[in-house]
Amino acid sequence: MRYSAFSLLAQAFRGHKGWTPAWRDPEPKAEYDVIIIGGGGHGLATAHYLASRHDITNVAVLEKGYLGSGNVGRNTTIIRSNYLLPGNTPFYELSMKLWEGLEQDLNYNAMVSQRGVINLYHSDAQRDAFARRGNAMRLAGVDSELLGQEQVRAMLPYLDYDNARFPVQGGLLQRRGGSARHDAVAWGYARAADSRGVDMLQNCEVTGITMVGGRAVGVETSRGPIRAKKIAMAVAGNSGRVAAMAGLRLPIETHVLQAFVSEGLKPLIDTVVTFGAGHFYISQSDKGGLVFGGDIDGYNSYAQRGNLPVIEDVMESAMALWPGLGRVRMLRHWGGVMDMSMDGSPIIDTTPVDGLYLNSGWCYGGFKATPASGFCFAHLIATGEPHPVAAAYRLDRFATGRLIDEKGAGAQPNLH
Amino acid sequence: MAEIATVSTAVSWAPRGAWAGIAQPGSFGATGGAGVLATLLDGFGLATLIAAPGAAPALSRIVEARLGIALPQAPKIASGQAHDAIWAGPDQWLLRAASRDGFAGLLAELAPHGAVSDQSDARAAVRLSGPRVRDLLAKGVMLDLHPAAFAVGDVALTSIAHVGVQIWRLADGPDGSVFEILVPRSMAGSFWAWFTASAAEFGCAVTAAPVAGPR
Amino acid sequence: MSGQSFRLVSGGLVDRDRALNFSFDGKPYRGFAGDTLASALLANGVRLVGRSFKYHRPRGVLSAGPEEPNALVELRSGARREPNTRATVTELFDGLDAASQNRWPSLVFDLLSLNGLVSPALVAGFYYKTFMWPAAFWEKLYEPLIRRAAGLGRAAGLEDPDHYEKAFAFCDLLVIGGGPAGLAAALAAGRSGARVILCDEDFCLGGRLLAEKREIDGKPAAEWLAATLAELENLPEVRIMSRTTVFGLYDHGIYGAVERVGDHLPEPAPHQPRQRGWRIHARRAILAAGALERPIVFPGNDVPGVMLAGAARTYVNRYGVLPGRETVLFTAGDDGWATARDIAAAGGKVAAIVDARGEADPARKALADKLGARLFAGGVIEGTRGGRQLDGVTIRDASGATMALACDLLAVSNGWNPTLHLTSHQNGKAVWDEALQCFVPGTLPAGLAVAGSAAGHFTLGQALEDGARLGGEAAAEAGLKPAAAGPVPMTDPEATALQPIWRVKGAKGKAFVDYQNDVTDKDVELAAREGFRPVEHLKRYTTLGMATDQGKTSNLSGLAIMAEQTGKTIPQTGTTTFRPPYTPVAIGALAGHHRGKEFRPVRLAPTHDWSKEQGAVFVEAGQWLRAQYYPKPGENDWLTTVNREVQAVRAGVGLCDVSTLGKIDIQGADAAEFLERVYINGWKALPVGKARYGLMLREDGFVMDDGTTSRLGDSHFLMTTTTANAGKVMQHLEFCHQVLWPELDIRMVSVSEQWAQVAVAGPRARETLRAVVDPAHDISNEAFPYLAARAVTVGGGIPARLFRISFSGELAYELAVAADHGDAMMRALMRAGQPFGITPYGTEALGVMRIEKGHVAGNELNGQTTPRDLGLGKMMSAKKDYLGRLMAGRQALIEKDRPSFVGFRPVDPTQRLRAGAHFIGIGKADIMENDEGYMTSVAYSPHLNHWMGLGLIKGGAARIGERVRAYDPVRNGDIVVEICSPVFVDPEGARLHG
Amino acid sequence: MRITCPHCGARDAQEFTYLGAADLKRPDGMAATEAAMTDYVYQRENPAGTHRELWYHGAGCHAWLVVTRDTRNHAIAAVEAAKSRKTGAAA
Repeated sequence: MRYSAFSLLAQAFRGHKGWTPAWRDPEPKAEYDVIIIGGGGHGLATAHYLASRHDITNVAVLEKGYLGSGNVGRNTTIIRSNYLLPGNTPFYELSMKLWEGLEQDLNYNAMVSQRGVINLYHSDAQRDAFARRGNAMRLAGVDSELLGQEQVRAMLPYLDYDNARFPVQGGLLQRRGGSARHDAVAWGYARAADSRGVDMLQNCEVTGITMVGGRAVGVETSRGPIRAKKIAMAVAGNSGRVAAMAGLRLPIETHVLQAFVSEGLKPLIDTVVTFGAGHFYISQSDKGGLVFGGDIDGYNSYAQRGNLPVIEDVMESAMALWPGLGRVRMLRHWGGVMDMSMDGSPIIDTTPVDGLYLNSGWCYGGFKATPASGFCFAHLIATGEPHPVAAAYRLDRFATGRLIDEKGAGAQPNLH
Repeated sequence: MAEIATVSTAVSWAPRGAWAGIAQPGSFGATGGAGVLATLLDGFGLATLIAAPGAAPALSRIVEARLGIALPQAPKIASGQAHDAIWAGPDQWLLRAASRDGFAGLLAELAPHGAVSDQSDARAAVRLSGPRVRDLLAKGVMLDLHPAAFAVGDVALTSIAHVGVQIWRLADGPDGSVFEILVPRSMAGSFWAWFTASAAEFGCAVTAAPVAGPR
Repeated sequence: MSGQSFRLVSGGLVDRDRALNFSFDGKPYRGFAGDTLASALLANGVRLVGRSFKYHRPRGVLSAGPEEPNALVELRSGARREPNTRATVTELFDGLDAASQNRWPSLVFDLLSLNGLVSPALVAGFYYKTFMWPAAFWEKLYEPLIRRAAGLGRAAGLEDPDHYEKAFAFCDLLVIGGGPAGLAAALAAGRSGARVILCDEDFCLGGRLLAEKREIDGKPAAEWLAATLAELENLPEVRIMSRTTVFGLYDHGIYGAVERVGDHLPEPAPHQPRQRGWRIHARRAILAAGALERPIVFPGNDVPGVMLAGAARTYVNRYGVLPGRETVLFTAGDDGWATARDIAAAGGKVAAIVDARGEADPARKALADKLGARLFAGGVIEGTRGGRQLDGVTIRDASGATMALACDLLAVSNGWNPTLHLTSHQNGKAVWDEALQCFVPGTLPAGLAVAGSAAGHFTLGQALEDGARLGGEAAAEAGLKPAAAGPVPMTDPEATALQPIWRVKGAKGKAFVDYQNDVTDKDVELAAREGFRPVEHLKRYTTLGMATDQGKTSNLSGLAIMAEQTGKTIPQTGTTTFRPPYTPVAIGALAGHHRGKEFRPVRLAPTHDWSKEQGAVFVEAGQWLRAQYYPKPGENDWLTTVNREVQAVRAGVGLCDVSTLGKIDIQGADAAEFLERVYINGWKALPVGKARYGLMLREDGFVMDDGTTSRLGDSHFLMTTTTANAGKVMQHLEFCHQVLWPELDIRMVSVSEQWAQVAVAGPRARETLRAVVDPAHDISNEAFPYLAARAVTVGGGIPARLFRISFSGELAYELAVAADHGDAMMRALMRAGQPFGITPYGTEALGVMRIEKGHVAGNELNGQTTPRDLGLGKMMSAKKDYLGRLMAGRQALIEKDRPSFVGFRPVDPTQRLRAGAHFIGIGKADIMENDEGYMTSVAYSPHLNHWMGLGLIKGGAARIGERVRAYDPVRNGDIVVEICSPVFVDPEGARLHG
Repeated sequence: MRITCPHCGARDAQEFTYLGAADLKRPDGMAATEAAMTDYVYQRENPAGTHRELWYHGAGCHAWLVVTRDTRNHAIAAVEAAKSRKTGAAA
């Protein structure tokens, strides 16, 4: 059933009795062409693009909980393509372009809002590093602007410019960056994929990968065994666990990242702002809540919750950046588990196991990547070849030295 | 002119302690009786001693023979006549002398028996007491300083308001617990900013301990 | 001024001798000490206090506690304005100033209530189905409209004038909640000598005892309460913290709490914070947080005047306020009857009691008669009348007949939910108790026990018994002998029978599940219809439970309606998961002292005050503040100053503080071996008394840090690190020692703080030092050659260390003295160098000179470069293993066209270079594929009279002489540069050895 | 979290810095291969469950510690000094 202002009005007169489920609740088939493990943003996007761009529709998305129960519903909803390295920038720019057409593609309003993303800088060296990045973005066809302090002040008058420990000197702005309504992204992809025949199997936990002669041929699940020609993993946070079922070790650690939302407030801040002298980023949702976050807790964890030191660090950064937040109340905080890769960049690749495809290592930047990740993963699954913009995301890059280390932090996941 | 210059040269090598320009005697905060007393310490000698692998007992014997205090094997302070041995990590201590007089000689004597690094100027030190001293410290120290949990003579390496500190408890004074704190010299100003903000509600009197001997 | 027409003439815990003035929406009122804003408003007959989120419906006070979804106000004004403040927990103070929010132009006449007219379209998730066309309209039109309409109160936005603190506490037992269970627990543990912290979010301890007419041991509960509090206050190890909310449970028994130190005052008291964020470390904790009453979902259940029955009782008994003149009670259990009884006892009129349970027993009939109330056993409320205030209700009796009844208060009682929030903060799942018809705590986090109503033990007797037992257990756990436990106090009997009704069906009109977010039962039905059935989908799709009250009054009803829709039970449908914080927490309280300049500690060099005296401009360098340059009068831009400083050094002598460099004392028999392993170059052959430049890698082969390290003795080295990496390098070396090679005899300690160190650079440096270093030390070129490093004395016997090392390329030394002498050292050097025009220089001039010499620094050591990239590949020893050796040799890292280090100069010498520019071939398109590298550092060279740059470019030194474009579109730069040697000044190094 | 440092006692985790898996063995010496080093530097077990991991008591005694912790619920079963572990194993 197509969504539109007209259908909404029509239903309003009928007491909304005519709406049908956004997706079916089918029983698992015995075999699919492609099984996607993980009903989060990336898995659902992969399903949508397999079906819509490659006409592969005999597909099931296996989700151990409910659709969108992982990081797609636990993030701070930021979208941007302000990357430095050539391995990354074109990929995230493809993602941005897909975001820009997402509502029309999916017939679902995920509230993609290009309100701008500003990364603040606080020193000359940081300015130069941002200039390097801004220039790299321009070379990749991405919009970027390097702002001075006065330009930032005009956009963000509330920040602390006069009494700051690390005064704001300026910022790198990507106007096309912004935010999107995270749950709606998952739901939109799920509904679109379902409409093309993809099966959404919720409460279907994969407990084993069936191997025959070194090839992955199916999965054991809490809803019984399912065979598949191709098995694709998109299980951020749990990549290590699922890969281990096929005997693989990955250059990944699982870490917890906390996120926060304030009480609803009348509009205060129109763009996404990141603090350059600490770990802190903030934006305001359409509902009025300030959505903010900071650094990962820093230790391996699957617990989906964090601890006070990082919470306090986030609040300190909030106050340092914007002393007017003192009386704003934090309403909720929660944690998501992240695939922290060894160079801070993702992996979209085949694996040493035939028939098993890997999409992982998104660190805490997976949300913005959702469309391109699904798009490129679908391409890889359908064609067996990496999509050109994702060609750098190979599993062997750690051995060859073709690292994609945006921060230069080295082989320590919790520093990325 | 020449005379004046000579005089100023002589004076100019006078040392400038870690609290100079940061804290000075006086009082601040709530009036009506100081809840916290701060005594600024200066002019002491301080050095890191690190024992070679397996040589901690030997080093301890040498220190004991020389100064009458054994090196504590746990986070404790051992105090002698004019010296303290303060645990500073496994096989590592701070040796504190009440005066810098003869301290260099002492360090030279000890140097063959362990790694010795002079740290006399590396820390700002303050002694804290007063009826509200634990309430004050609770605003920064992530440790249980209750008398039953942190005994007289206990030492801890920890942090206060993002500043790394070393803290120990001395014998009780008239108002109860007494603590001394070492702060990295470069961060003394930030420590003091935390201290003044935190102690103000209790009222605070600041004094400077007399410097013992030449420096 | 309006009178307090709803205030009872007596009773309650307010202090009628202390009248307090306050205002709401600009209108003055009066209340009493001990009131909340809500009780004071109700006392004054103010019913309409807020507007709902989506439909802007008029709303009144629903509750008397932290669960309040409706009565949210903007408290205070100006920079202290606090939006979304719950009037029900706001302690009244004299001069309190509050305003309603989310309405325009006024609370009574709110234009956005027109949303109600189109509400048929504004169902759950409507925005996902529309606003999609045309795409560009979302940001421009739809979203701004939505954003303006959404949100609740207005944040001040201005800098918060109050300050905040953090604090840390430790205890044997943390008791959360100061009601009967909590008090009994604290008493039992406290009597044993346990260290107890008792926190209560209220400003009075007692919990429900304050709101109920109960007896303990045959006497009014207030007497027991007073005696208990008196005893607790006298126990030295018991600390009572009222106005303190324990908001979260974290790992290993750490509880987050916020103490509202000054919120009950117009402004915090002098020297006191507004709030204090506590981290409480508890060996054991008892959650005695009571329970929250549940509303019933029926049409019109949101009109001001519809109130939870327990809250109505609170207003009567605790605040001496009659929340209505004509009351109708709508109850699903025995508990509601207490409200009718207490209202009647206080002189209020109870018009009717609608008890949804079937046939009433004779006792209830008798009580209704006694209260003069009509009893509708088996009846329900199916509608309300009134807009801004309740005028009456429609009752449907057991036979199905309906009748209207006038009233101005509808008290609603549907049982209570245990306040078990903290039990789920560690992923614990609550479990459904079929008998109690509520969720009760499931698996508990380690160290936490639950007492009283929070455990589903709803009677006073159970609360007292739980508390005493668990408090005693906690004391025993702490190794204490239990105090002789007296008998658990006796309580008067209470009836707790309950048959909850989740919603009244078969009636028309909006029936609210989540008041604040305007989620109705129809929205839940729609979610079910569209497949959003898992509880998280329900919440996320409808926004149920996502408002500032976090669904305290709505989650269970929503779940129950979903269960009914899907034909499942409540526990099959899901559990309610609560995330911290229990109630919203001010950001300031968790930041504490760390804001503004105190966000992070500042590190100051021992020479800082001297630099300040010299007029230095300081710059943040990591945690340090370093002198950036020293402007002189008449110098109007920094470049003029820096040029002067550089020229002074190159022509005469200058001095620059370098105390901020990391300094690590390394001793031990294996010190040289250790350095062999952590540096890429060799160390064993370094003679005593000499310094050497060293480069260390991360294990992944990229450069970590560099610096000079000096051999002070056979087994004694002094390593210097960059200012930025000092801490990181120390940690790294400790790792190498303790984790990789513990068998080595290495003893390391940071001596960064001990030494004041200054670079003395320039052709006249030796002459300057000659006047400062004691004459006994020969510092002639022969006796003290380049890279000499030795102990000397200055100022007549003051120990010092002298290093002949140079970052500027000039004849240069670094002189170090103990920090106490740092200030004097600068003055002595200034005097000694006066004849040579000695000039203090800062980090800018330092940077210019290092670029002139082609030395790498932070901009090049960015974690993405290998020694080969930086032209330092020759330093990599082939004879030994060292950290990073293998990984630096990976295929992609030794490819020829990997960008490597060279210098750049503008072909047109008037043009300015910029770091961060990318290199593109002349005539090539500005696309990523043509990107050849980037400029890392630039400076203006007063020596060359033009800008110069360092950078990394494909092909590197092999391309010297070639021209490329330095492309810098973010600063509108695109200039032609020539690739050149990175050494711009004195490439032969003649000056260095002079 | 609280970590009980074998030297200093129980402390807030805030005093410590996390590194990662504790039982990786560096392929020391000139004979080590690039493949073995790649494995050491990059590949991780990353278990959901018991994890032996390195923490540095940077705000305390500067000891590197091996903490045995359950990554599913953060419960800590054991803490030992890395240095004593290695020397102990070598002996």
